[in-house]
Amino acid sequence: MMPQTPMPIDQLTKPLVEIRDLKTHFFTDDGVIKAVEGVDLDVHPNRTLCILGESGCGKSIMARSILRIVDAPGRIVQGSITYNAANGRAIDLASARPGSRALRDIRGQDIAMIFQEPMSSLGPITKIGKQITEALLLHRNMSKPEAKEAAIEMLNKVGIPKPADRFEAYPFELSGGMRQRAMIAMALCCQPRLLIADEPTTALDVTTQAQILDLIAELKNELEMGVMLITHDLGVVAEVAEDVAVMYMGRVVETGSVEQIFESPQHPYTRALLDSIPRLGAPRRRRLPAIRGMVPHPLARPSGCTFRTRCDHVISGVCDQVQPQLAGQGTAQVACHLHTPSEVQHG
Amino acid sequence: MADPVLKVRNLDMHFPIGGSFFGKQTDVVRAVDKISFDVFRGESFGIVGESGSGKTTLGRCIMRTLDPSAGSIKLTTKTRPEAELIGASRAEMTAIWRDMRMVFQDPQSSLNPRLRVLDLVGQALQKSEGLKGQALADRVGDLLEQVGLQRAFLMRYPNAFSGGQRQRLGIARALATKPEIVIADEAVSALDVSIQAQTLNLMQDLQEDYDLTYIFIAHDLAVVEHFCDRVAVMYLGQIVELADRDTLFRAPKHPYTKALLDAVPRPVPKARSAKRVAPIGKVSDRVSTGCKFAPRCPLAQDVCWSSEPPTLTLGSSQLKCHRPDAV
Amino acid sequence: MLQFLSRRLLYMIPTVFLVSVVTFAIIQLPPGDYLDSLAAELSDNGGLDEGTRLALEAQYGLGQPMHVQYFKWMKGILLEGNFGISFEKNLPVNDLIWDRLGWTFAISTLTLLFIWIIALPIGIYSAVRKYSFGDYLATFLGFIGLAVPNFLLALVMMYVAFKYFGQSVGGLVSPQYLEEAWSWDKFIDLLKHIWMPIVVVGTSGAAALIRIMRANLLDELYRPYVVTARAKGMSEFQLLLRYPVRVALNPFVSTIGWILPTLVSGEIIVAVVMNLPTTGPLLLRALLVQDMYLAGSLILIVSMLTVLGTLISDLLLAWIDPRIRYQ
Amino acid sequence: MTAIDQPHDTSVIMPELLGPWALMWRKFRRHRIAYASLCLVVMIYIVALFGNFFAPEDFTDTNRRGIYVPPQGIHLFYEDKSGDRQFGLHAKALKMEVDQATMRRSYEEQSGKIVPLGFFVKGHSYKLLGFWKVDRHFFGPKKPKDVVYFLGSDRLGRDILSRIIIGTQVSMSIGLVGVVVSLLIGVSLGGVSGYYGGWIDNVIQRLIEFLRSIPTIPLWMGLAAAIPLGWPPLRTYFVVTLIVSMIGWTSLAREVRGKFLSLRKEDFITAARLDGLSDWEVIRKHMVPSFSSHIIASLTLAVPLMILAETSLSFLGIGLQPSIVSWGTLLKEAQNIRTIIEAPWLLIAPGATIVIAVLALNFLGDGLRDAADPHAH
Repeated sequence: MMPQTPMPIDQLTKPLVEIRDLKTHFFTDDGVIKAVEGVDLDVHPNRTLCILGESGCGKSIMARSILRIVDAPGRIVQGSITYNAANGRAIDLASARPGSRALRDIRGQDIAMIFQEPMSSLGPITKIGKQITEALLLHRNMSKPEAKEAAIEMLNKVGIPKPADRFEAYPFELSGGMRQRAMIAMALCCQPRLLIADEPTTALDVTTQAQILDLIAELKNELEMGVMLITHDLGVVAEVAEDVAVMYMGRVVETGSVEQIFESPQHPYTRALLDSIPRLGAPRRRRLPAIRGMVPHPLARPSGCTFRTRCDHVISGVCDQVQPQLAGQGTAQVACHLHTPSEVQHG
Repeated sequence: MADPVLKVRNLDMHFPIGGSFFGKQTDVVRAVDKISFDVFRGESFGIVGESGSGKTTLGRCIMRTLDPSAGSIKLTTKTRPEAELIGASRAEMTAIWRDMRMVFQDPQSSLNPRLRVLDLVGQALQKSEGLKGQALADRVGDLLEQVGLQRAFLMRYPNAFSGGQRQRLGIARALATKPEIVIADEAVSALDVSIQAQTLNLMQDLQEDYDLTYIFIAHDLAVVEHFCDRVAVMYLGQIVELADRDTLFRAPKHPYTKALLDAVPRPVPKARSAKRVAPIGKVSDRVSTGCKFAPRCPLAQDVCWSSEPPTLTLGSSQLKCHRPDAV
Repeated sequence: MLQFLSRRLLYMIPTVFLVSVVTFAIIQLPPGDYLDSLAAELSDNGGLDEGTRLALEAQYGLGQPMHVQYFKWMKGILLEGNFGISFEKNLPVNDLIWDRLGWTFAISTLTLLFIWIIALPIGIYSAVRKYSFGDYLATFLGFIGLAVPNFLLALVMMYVAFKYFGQSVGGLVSPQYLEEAWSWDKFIDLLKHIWMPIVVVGTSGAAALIRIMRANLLDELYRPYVVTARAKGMSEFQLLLRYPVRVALNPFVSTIGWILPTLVSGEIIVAVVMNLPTTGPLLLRALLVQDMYLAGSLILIVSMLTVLGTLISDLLLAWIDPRIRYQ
Repeated sequence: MTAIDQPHDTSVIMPELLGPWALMWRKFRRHRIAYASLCLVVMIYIVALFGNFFAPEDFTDTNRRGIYVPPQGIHLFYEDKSGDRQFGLHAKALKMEVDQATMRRSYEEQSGKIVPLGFFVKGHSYKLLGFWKVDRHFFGPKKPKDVVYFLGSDRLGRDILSRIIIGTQVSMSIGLVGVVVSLLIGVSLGGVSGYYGGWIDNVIQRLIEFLRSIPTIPLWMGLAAAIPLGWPPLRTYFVVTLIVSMIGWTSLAREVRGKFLSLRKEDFITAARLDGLSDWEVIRKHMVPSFSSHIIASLTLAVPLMILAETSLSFLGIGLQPSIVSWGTLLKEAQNIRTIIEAPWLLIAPGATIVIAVLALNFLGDGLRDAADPHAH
């Protein structure tokens, strides 16, 4: 058994966001793509939650569903996303009217988001400074000079040299790393309670990536905010995460603390994923133990457990019939028949 | 090992900047700056570096899809005596391209969506061996099976494949002419983690079957460590360190290599040391004299700013640094 | 910005030169010599005396090689502002054209404004409410607008105005004001007339611009930066105007470059139908009777002014879009 | 053999199994207006091809007693002599009356007198496709002597419908021929420009920029006015076509160049070269198929522009001259407001034909472009 880790989450504070049975589907000409298909997840304040998954697993769509910024033809078809506001009120974001005041007040102010492509995610012909002050003017009762001052301070805080000059710069005048810093400044200028970062370092070099990750971690501690970081990079997860959720084909297949996930992964997918990556400095292996096959086409979801087509531990008659549910004690949960007591006996 | 397939000497690739119809060319970018190295038969030679380091340009210069400004590239294959690639005619290059093939980064963009697999993979065979009809279909079918695809896919279009499958097509295509050397430019970086492992395994298996030499260009150090025998680290168009894998990854000698390795996130929780020595500044900081890495180097001294570092040989590694002892 | 401006001005030189050469070629195209036709014409009225003939030869270089004639013509224009004389009316071209050119450009500019005022909101609406009834309606009307030739629309509108509203048609003012000095009443009367050519000339341009605006905006609406702005908490309307519309405006502004020539073209042909006091009827008449210096001068000036318009649109574009300035 | 990871379940429904052309066609078919427009355009060209067969009258026949006849309707039921209602396609016979005071003509329907109409009737003889002498017509009065003006007649008593049908030949073919000329110039210059780049590209780009900055109508007017009036119709036709195609090629060349430039950077082009293909083979096998669909779409969109250009020039009297019948020269008849008020059909009939033809071509081109664009919204 794994060593007993102290219960890490302060049970007294409510989670920032509680996602229950969320389903976001895309209604395309060729059929319904179930990008998110029943996700349960809690995001806690002052903790970093990493969503780990390969491309197409729905991690990005899930995150966008929280802010209700999923583009058509995508739509939340089921489930709730409860945001527990600072004043104690609970708001269901999933059922809020699109474009409603309540939703817009939360966006940018309570929950902010940064994206993968720092170039295309910034307005191309609007000055950096203007894009930052915009959020301040929107959510804080500030005059323009005050907002400018605050924005420059924020630019300084995210490590942009000569912030007053950069305030007047256009995105294309900055390097990739600087752009991502500007994005972070923009997202954090209103001191949100939750920051969602969607692959924030994928487009960057490792050296820049290290700086950006450090920056996010630093600001997280300083502002005591929750961070939801979406990535496919196991290294990034191990470095920054406190909690981890692993997604596969629109579902969370395993959650746990970062130690639980990396030291004693339960789900065959998590285990296989950890096995299949080359590691720096590890003893050399002639071959990498790869996960066989490929992710099924989104229009042809396997019945039962979606991972069964690639799994080495399929229990016939069970895995292809019954969809496993997340279960487990405390924070470590896994959706796999191997770990459901009744099924283990079968196996 | 002492049988070089490829000898690169003093290779330069300069791109003009600021030139226009009326304006005068103001400067050049030295994308590849006096690079020399050997690639030995049967090895996997890795080239790593950040974006803008010139690693892709270097690959394209070797393939001669770009025309290098100066230098020499000599290719020796089993069947052919040493041939100089710089200045070779199109016809000579066409012959050389049969022995030296390329796998591209983006399998989507390197496969023409309007051609069937048969024509895409078989194109080189059509040209080099004049194969047609059933003979061609048989050969391409064999190739598909070798890369783990089905023979039945012959008549499909590339759109009908997933990313991983497309990269297998790209590999099959590269192997069609039974090459001796394959240049793989970020061949697995666009792939998902699980598919990446499959592809790396496949490439290693094929290396044995075909007695291949790989030039493996990548930015992912962990993948390079796993895959390559010798590795060259590039920074702003120069090779700053070249060593065999174990030396390079266990005991990096160049401050840049060290910084790069430090920056890689390890998939082990809390493995990160309290504060790493992260290079400051950005890659495009350029200096006119001295070491190109000086502006970002934590160990830079006056000599680093004033004179270009010499290329040193320490044991089996090659190093371009003034202070190899300081790391 | 200054550098950009000077570069644009430099680019204009070959264009302007080519325009003048083409115009000159047009002048030279009709078979025979002006002098011949002039002599033929004048001989009916008593003949052309040798002195006049020599004077004309000296002025236009008639009978001399082409390039000499061209330089004489250009010299007259550049140094003295002398565009030659109209053979038919026996008046300096200068006396005939400037009023009419003024009207042509007044109408073209007003039409441009009209097009923008119409196309911008409809284009935005069409893109934002894609596939709504309004979008389909706009698209359909746009297609009709593109399919109806200017002159046909002019004829239909004149017919409708005359038949159903009993309005006098043709000209820019009612006949009774033709010879009068400008007064308030005349201005009101002008407004009553001038809308018709503007609408007629502008329809197809507006239709084209609606489609362009719609396509451009659709390209921008789903860009990541729009999502960023949305995630910031901006209202849909606010973010629409501040981000995608601003970006989509770029190609819109650059359309001046090609829409201005079409507007001038349309104005010319509509003017013929509606009998407006602009360059159209004058040019047509000059061409039909082969009064080539008049025709050539008109084409030259109209083309020059459009080239200038294009320049202005480029500058406007650079002013809106910083990316172009910094190229 | 190497180890294989056999992919699973590849029988998944994937529309991409269709080839690119089949995909394009499927997408095009979904665009209903475009598909209908395609049918219409094909029909128009068929009418143009067999012009005389579809024209009820000889388009050159004048008739002094049929000047400015308004369009005559087609009726289905008539009363025969015994007063019974009978079914039969017919038109009412007209009688001209001249008001002696105002010298105005008017036409009255003669009650009881009908002109029976039918399909495949005998009429004036003509050469079908220029070879076979035939005298059958698709539709018209059953008795060859009768004349019916379905769309009215002009100042010489010529049948507008027949003239529009014959005019289709010139107007629609100018579009086609013009497009072919533009295609040749545009693709070769654009291709050279895009493939070789450098100073050649620069020169061609300046040339195109220049041509585009000149207002087209004055330029054409200048060029067209230089056509001697005495030239034979065929030569005039050809020169006008050339002038008209001046517009088409610049945008086409730009498009081809842009495609070449973006394709040249594509990995699959590099890959094809590395496979040992020569430059020419790369162009033929990889580049041309990649942009041919776009080119087809832009060509289709260029045809209506040329039709409009021809119409405008001929209308002004400096393009095709009246002995040639085209939609433009027909509209020339309706140049002044008086004529239009007296005989609005002179404007409406050819005008509507032009609008319908151009509309159909535009919808068709638009549909093709959408179908050709893999990233269409």
